[in-house]
Amino acid sequence: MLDRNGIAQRIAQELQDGWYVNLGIGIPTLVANYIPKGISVEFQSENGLLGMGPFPFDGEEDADLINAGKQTVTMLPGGSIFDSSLSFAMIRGKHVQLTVLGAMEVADNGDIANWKIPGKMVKGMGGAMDLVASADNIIVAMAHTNKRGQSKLLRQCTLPLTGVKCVKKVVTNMAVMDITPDGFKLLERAPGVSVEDIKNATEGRLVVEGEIPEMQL
Amino acid sequence: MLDRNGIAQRIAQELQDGWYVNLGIGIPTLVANYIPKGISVEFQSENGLLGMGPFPFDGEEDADLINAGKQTVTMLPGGSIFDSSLSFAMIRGKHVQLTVLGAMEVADNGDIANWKIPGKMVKGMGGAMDLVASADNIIVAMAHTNKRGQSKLLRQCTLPLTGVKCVKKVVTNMAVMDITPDGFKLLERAPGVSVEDIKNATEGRLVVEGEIPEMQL
Amino acid sequence: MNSILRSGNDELLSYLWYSTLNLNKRMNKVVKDAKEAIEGITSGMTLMVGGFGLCGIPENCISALVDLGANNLTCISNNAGVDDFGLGLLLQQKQIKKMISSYVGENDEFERQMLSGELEVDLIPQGSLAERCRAGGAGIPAFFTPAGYGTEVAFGKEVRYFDGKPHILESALHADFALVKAWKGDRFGNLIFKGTARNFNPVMAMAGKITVVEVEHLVEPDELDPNTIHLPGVFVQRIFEGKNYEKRIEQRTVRPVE
Amino acid sequence: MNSILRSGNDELLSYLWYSTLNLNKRMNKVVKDAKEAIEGITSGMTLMVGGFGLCGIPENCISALVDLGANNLTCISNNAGVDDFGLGLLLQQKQIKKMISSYVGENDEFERQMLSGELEVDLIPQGSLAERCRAGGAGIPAFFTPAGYGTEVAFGKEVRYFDGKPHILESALHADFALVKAWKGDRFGNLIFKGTARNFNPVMAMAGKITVVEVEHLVEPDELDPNTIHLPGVFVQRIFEGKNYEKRIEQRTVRPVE
Repeated sequence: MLDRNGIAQRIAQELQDGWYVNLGIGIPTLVANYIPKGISVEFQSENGLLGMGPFPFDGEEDADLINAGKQTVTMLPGGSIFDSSLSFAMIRGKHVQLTVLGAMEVADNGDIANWKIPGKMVKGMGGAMDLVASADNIIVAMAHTNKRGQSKLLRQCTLPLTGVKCVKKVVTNMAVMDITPDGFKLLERAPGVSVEDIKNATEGRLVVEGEIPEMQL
Repeated sequence: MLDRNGIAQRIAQELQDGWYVNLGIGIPTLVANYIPKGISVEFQSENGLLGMGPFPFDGEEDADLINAGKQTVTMLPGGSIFDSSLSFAMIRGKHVQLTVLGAMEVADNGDIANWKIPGKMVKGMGGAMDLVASADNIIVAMAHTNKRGQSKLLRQCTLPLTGVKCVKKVVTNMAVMDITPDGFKLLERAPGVSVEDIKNATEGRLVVEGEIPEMQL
Repeated sequence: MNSILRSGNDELLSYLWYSTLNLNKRMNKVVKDAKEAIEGITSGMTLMVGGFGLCGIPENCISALVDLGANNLTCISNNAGVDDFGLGLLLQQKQIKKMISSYVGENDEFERQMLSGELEVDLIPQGSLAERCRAGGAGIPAFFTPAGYGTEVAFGKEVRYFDGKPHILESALHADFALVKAWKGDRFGNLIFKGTARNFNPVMAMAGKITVVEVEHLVEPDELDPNTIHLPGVFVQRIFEGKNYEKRIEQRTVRPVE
Repeated sequence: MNSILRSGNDELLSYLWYSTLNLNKRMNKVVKDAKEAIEGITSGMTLMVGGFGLCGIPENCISALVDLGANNLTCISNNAGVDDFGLGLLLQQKQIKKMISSYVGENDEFERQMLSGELEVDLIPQGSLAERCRAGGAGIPAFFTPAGYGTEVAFGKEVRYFDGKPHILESALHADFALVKAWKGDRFGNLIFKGTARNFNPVMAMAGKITVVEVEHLVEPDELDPNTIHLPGVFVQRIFEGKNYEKRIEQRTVRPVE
């Protein structure tokens, strides 16, 4: 089983040189720590910046420079600042090549639910609905099961949707899967996890073809 | 009868302090010469500038600073530069209070034709269709009749339209008229022009109520 | 082509107004303070309020609005502030009837009012919110976007396919007043924003019937290069230099010194 | 609120990539010259070409396109140049099959080809042209505008009333290549335009599948203030420093010295 950093590390292998990438809050943010050598990507933050740099040193925070998680950040040379409409123009217009975000549930047709639990306080979808409806390449980073041990990879989402048929790949603590017309296609197992374990933890349709290799981290 | 400058001078009386104004090519451009004392307006050029200044002195022309008529211009302090989409955002969004433009024909319901003569080379509408469809306040500056002596103020336009029911006021070499539900409402006569002259030169419905004063220039 | 127009061409007369022009009398949108700037806001109005989180919010205008006491307000703002800052100050006074936002976490009083039904909340995807503001300012009454298709955001909205992909029709947003924060501005209303404090401020400035801007630095027009202006003054009705900016940071995050 | 996140919080690990990052290896979109920049343009393609009149046109790219000789091109450009400059050069070589523009005067060869039926022309209101380009780049497939309602521009287009006023539905424009001219740019593709040479260039840069930019000054990334960039590099695929700019003036207009 992978931990949060392991999931991030595996997702980082999907990065391609020259991509613009939007990382959601939580595990996705950690992806930035594992960019493969020789690959260079730029981070977009949907509140309005490209070329996001590391967190500032203590005392160097600028209240006028935050990321979409409202954290103080810095900028790298080559970065740029823009307003919210241009920010989502680049997202909606598919100029950002990859979005990585967390989810509560993913269905085997690519539906995703990650913003609302009926009966609980709803904080809002922020930019998630725009991101999932737009990017060609959506990777979900999440645990395979919830705290009660129930599968988060479903035949159909039970929670209100964030987007339909949009997720392309799911990386969990147990497996890497592509979304295909036949369901979750198992590509890799996490170290120490068997295909049987994954089958048991997956409620949605799971396609297992041939030998499933273990992830190389 | 007014000459071109007279028409411009009369239109200038319509200006209100603080207005942003878009002036078309020809007579409308001359309006800038007759801004009443104590009134300040800013000129918008739809290729992307506000705060347009006078033509440059010989030798000071800048190829990167032109107006919508492609003429070299200068900028005044307080001016700004923007792209074409923002330029028409301000036009379409009614942030420019007045558009003055020429016309081939105006109908008594406010229709205007000023871009195309069938059988002749068509140069295009440029920004005219956006301007007339958007601004709350459209004043047409033109001669009352064409070169063959035919009225340009019609019951219905015969040429392809630029916009429908959009003109608010027409100032010609003979008269000032508002567009009303009943047709052209005569407001003022040019010096030396009788109501009868205007009636004879107007093909569209003309509303004449009470005494019609002569323009004060 | 490339001909030089000389005297005799009557268009040349144009712009001679310039020689009689008193540059200091052109356009003055400056008001004294926040109180004067928000004059005319009354209960029941719809306001747009710029900012993302607490970054780039019109602090002075919000304070003046607390003092003014207008209530039953509909606020269009990406977020709702925190309990004791930003729009949270208006929530404390129960001045807000409805919030139109994309994300409203981090605010206990908000949560209480929302769960008790005192406060209406309309949640909109962030990109659609930004584009709907811009559309309002740009005279575009409606547009199609893929965001929200197949979700509860699409309820009751027209769906249309373009290139085989479903989109929903979203409409423009307008406001009686837009309250906006910029870094620098001049008396023409020309604005320059700083860093990510730009966010929703320019598009909301476009969409207000009356757009009020508070700036950190009110400068002379000739101090701003026309080429570098983020938002032309044509969209702005009132401007003033704000005071005592707190610029609170919501998530102060730092890295260790190596 | 306002808490300082310290070590131990694993998100803090994030951005540590930075310490191993070779800044000089990030994003390099620079190509040698116009010839390399337009590689991949083939006959029958749709191109967007920036500029208003002769102001802000991509002179180097147009020359390279004449040399390349690709024909049957559809060109989306506000104007069509003059006989011996700008897009007129492509018209002379009969490389253009169709022009999509708002105004095409001032060009005899254009007129001849149009009247003889060799050249197709699609005339679009200027504001709709700009907004359709932006929409193409912004993932907005269609929008409503009042411009052109009741005119031949509206033929075959959906009409809908908003607030009692008729609007027509206009669709996004896209191009295989967008050819754009900027003043300054860096290897990330960040662009700054100068004066009214900005015009259609930013919106067309947004809408190209491959966006090629020629700049007068190719500068190092740290020379551009992120706050002053007119168009972020994310929209740009190739950039180069152009040569021998003629910057011809179409209507040189001056005023007499008092």
